[in-house]
Amino acid sequence: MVLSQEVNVIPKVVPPEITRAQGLELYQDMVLGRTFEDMCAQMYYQGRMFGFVHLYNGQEAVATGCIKALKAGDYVTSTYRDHVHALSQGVPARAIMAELFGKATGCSKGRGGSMHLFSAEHNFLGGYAFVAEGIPVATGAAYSAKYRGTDQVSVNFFGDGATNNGAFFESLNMAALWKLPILYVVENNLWSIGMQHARASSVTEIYKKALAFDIPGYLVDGMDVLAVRRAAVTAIERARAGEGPTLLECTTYRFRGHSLADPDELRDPAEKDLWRKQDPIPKLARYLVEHQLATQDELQTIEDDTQTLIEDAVQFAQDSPEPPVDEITRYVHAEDE
Amino acid sequence: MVLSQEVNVIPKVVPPEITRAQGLELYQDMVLGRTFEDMCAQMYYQGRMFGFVHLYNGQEAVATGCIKALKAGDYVTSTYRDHVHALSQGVPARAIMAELFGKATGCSKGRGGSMHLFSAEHNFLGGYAFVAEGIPVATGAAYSAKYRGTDQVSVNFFGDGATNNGAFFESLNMAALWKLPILYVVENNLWSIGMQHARASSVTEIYKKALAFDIPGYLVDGMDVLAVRRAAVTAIERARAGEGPTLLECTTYRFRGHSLADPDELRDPAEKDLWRKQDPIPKLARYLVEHQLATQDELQTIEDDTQTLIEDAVQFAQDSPEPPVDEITRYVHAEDE
Amino acid sequence: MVMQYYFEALRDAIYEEMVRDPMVMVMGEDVGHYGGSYKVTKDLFKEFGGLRVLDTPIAENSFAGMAVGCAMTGVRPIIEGMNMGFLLLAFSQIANNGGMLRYTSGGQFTVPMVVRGPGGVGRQLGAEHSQRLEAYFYGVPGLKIIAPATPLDAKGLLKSAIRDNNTVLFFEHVLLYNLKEEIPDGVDYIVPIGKANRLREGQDLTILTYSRQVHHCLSAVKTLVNEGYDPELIDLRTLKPLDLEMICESVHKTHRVLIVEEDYKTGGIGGEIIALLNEHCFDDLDAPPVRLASRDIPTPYNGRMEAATIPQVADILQAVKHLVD
Amino acid sequence: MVMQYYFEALRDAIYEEMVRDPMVMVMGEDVGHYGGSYKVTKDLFKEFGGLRVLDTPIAENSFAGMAVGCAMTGVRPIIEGMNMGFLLLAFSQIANNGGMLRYTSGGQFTVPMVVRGPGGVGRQLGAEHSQRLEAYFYGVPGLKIIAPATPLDAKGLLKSAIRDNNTVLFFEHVLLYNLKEEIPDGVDYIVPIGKANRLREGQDLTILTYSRQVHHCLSAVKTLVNEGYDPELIDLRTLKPLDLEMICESVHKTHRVLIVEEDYKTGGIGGEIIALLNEHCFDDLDAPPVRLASRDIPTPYNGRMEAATIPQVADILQAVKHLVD
Ligand SMILES: Cc1ncc(C[n+]2csc(CCOP(=O)(O)OP(=O)(O)O)c2C)c(N)n1
Ligand SMILES: Cc1ncc(C[n+]2csc(CCOP(=O)(O)OP(=O)(O)O)c2C)c(N)n1
Ligand SMILES: [Mg+2]
Ligand SMILES: [Mg+2]
Repeated sequence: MVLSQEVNVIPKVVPPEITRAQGLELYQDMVLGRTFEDMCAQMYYQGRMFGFVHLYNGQEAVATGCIKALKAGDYVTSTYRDHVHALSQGVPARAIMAELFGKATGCSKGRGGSMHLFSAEHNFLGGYAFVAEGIPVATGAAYSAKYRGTDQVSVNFFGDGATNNGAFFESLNMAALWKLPILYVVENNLWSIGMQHARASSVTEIYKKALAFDIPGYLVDGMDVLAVRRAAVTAIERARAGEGPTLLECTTYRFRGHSLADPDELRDPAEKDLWRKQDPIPKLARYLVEHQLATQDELQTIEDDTQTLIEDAVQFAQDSPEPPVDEITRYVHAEDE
Repeated sequence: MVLSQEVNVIPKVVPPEITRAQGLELYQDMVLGRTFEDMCAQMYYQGRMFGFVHLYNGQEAVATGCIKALKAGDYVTSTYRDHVHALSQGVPARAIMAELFGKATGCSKGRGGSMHLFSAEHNFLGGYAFVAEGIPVATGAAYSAKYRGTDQVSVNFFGDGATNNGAFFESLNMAALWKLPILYVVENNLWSIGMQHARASSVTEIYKKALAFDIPGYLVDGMDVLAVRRAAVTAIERARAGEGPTLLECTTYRFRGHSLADPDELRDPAEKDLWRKQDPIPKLARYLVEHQLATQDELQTIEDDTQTLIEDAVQFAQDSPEPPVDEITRYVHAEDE
Repeated sequence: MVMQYYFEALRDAIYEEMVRDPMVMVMGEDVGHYGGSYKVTKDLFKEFGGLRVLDTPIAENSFAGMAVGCAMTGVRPIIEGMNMGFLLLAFSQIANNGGMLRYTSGGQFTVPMVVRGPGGVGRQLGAEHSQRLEAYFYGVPGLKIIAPATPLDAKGLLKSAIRDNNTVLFFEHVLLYNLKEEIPDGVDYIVPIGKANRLREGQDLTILTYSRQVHHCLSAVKTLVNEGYDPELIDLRTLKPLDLEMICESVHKTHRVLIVEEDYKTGGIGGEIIALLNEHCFDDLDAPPVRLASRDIPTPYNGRMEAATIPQVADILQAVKHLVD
Repeated sequence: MVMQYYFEALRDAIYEEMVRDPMVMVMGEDVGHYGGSYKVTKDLFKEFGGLRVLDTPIAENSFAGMAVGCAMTGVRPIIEGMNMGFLLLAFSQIANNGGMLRYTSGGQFTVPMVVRGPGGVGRQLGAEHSQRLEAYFYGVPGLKIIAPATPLDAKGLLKSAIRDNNTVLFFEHVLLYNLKEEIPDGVDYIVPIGKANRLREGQDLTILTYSRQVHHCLSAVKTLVNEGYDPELIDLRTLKPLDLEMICESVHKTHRVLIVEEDYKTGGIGGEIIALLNEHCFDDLDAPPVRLASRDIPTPYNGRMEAATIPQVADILQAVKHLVD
């Protein structure tokens, strides 16, 4: 009796699949990504940042869901849209912002820029400016882990457009052949600049291409950080157990143009609206509050703290020195320390 | 009664799927390929032919089965293992042998050699010496047919090894997207030089990879010219009807080493024996005789005539002049006629 | 006459050639609906449809190979490299087939295709987007290579390239697209491949340059002339084949040469030109020819460092004075 | 001392380095079970297993990229291009990442990989299998480029390349694999990168060459000496960085230069060398340096035409006499 009464008072939600600490970490990480990118847009339009800058707004659940499921020592490899992957992997906002300002304190010492972020300390193996270029590199890091007998896992992010490139198929085949510890994470945001996914891929379900290589392929709601996390955890376990690669297709959307230089005229406003409603950040907020893992106030505090952190990053970047022009040839060769 | 009696006298074979003329054509074509290649081996070992020479022995059913199902004007594109595709497409044995001898009368005027046979007259778009290099080119010829509004079909031959190369996947995707009139014919002879197919491809059933692009893929007994022909006819019809590409995986085997320079030490003699028993030429001979489409004598005559033709080709090649060395720069540019 | 941007002049060249010859088509990433990253193919899709203005997947190796197959069979494709650097992925198709197939086929096939797009150092685009491939491809036999500096040349040379029956690499410069110039209206404006352009006659030295550096040289020349120097300035325009005749003629007169190029110094076009000068007019040289070129380093993102990698007007002034004085 | 073929010397170099450093591995097509198309990796698979001697699918672009990822994370891969020409397909990975990644990463990562395999004109292998990529890659910043002519140099330089922390392109020559030479036994035989080798001292002129052409030059020199000439012969061995010191020192003495190279004349290494000579020792030059190089055409299959595309001993003799007399 007492028991059944007790049962009745339990709120009618499924028990949360994450702890409070985990939930706050995920939230904090997504907010970090979003706030950082919004600041980049400001800096770019103010003319304090140059080059091609590709923002990640809208896709945060993918980076956060995957990377926060990793262990220290695991590898992350990205594309030109790399700021947020780097942030999630632990590269400080200061170091990234400073890089975008071209400063000596930047994570690539001002030499790389937005599309070439690197951090050896965080096993962040880089942004790769050519589409699909990072796929074989990440595969190599997985090979290396196996070679060296570590249990490191390699996670590689790339877009739907990259899945029409030969390097994608070549790499999946090799990873499957040698059972490499790697996650291929497709951020299917439906567009490659102005090219719709369906006009570029004869089969739009990317996860199904894993079949051609006998790799598990999953379709994941990339606007739901918990769904991404679940899939990532499974794939990471598989990788760490030596069972080989996994392909995760995360459906997602970029809330901004392809880069800050893109007029973004081709995407239907209705399509944009539809996806904006799926924003992964408020979605997680609702979940956390509903499951009483956090209060709205706590979340607000995270947002405020993050804003402060990003402002600090800008200040840091701003105050940092430029790399001395007379060191321009430094780092061309391995001999130059 | 009479009827049923008559039925009884009909031999217990399925009615032949080809006419006598077709049967003889297929036989003649396979014998042509075989005899030509055997002669190449002789010439090479006698030091009258140089470079890398890749023979086609054992695989004849694929070239013959596909190419003899084409119409005049259709395109054929091959690899470095290209002699027999060229022959089936109608390039005279004389012109090919002369090319292998490096003569001015060769189908590439002595400039191409074994891996670079071409014949504009026969819409033979070339041997391509890099693995998978011809796949996009053949895809382009199919695009061109569509562009020009002709009903030409493009057929492209390549090996199992090529199906691990990015160009294979990239091209299949594009052909599917634009419904190009093309047959991708994989000659799966189980080996890429010394690399076993199963060690190179995580999924060995190549035809299944067509699924990743929503293309029909068929597994075909590549040692049976009629089976190949059947599949080719279906695929060609589809292509000509504007319905798009088809992938044909023809299982086959090369009876010789990868090239005449290959010691061929890795393939198991038992494996070789097994496949030799599947030799497509005697197999078709049996079929023709069994179905009373030809007599043994007639087939013998074909063989003898072919031998004569090939000997004539050697004589022609032998007697032909070398291209004048002072014309060495001719054909570098389109301006040089 | 009509005032046009470099990108508009290019677009008009393509448009006019597409009207003129139904076999001319465009293919590449975002050349259709999007109109090209630098708007060079803007609205051509609307005019000519998707078959003639083909949006391709991101598969440079294979769409370049497709263009080869098209070109062998009667179509005349213009490939756009969204950035020419990406065509490193198509090196094999461009070199083996664009460059060599006519020869290996004994002259039976031609590969009339144009490979065009932006190259050069832009504004902090980073190392991979700031490449200059003209030198990497320079040795490939059979190719022609063009790098126009002005809207007028862009138009006239692109039309020539489209009509040429060889594979032509056509390097635009990412920082020239918004350059304006008067373009003759309603005429079939053609600039022949292989002819350099003498922008200024002079006696003191010969400056050889191409693409964006033409403009750096023009401003340097202005200053120099004000200061009493008399330089001769030649825009090479076509890098391969070089207009050796005009080059030698000029050097015969001036006896001194400065080459200003944005590609890397090491292995660059300048080295080839100096070798040719040594071969063809060594005795005319009163001083060693000088190369002003990019530093041999990947292009750094940082703006000041980036500027320091490529020749600047001040460098040109200094080099000229050093050579002449 | 032990008499060894060039291919055996290469194999020993790899073997010794694999024993010395467990992070050294080999990857490529048929390097394992098959032992390499030219037997350079013969039986290494048996000794070191499939993880360290990795047979890859035919996917040059991606296995090169894999090697980059390995090299960034502690492994030291040696890639074999079954023929170096095939690595045109990996141009982007080799250039962008092998050449530039250390720089773009601000020095955080190194890419210690060796890219080796046969190049050059063989015996009627046709255009695509006769390529010489040293010039195409020459301008790429960050790369080192080696082309050994002898078994001894092959061994000593390959060991250096494997230990080098940069990406090194190592061009073997398809017609040198069966060249024999005595190799010191049981010693760690090393030849430093960047040092040329003066094969003969002389006063009349400096012959600069590399790879297979070294042997053509050696026989020409023999004849020349018999006829009373006194040529200096330098085997460059490392093409990038060049041993400019030895080159200039020699030219300072001889005042005349002949460059003998098998790559195409246009855009070849020779042009770069001449430009450097102009820059560094113009006043030492009594005559224009001469390039003997391959004709600017795809390598024809026909044997006599093929022979006519590359420099032959008679050409060298003629060029030397023309320069000196
Ligand atoms: C090899 C190469 N080709 C083309 C480009 C130009 N480009 C940059 S991003 C992009 C679209 C990529 O789309 P997708 O892979 O879906 O990633 P997304 O940008 O949507 O995240 C293109 C074509 C490039 N950077 N590299
Ligand atoms: C791009 C490229 N890589 C490697 C080679 C060397 N090679 C020539 S044939 C071959 C094996 C190809 O095997 P497969 O595709 O199965 O065709 P097969 O020879 O069995 O007919 C290799 C690796 C090449 N020619 N081109
Ligand atoms: Mg996308
Ligand atoms: Mg095979």
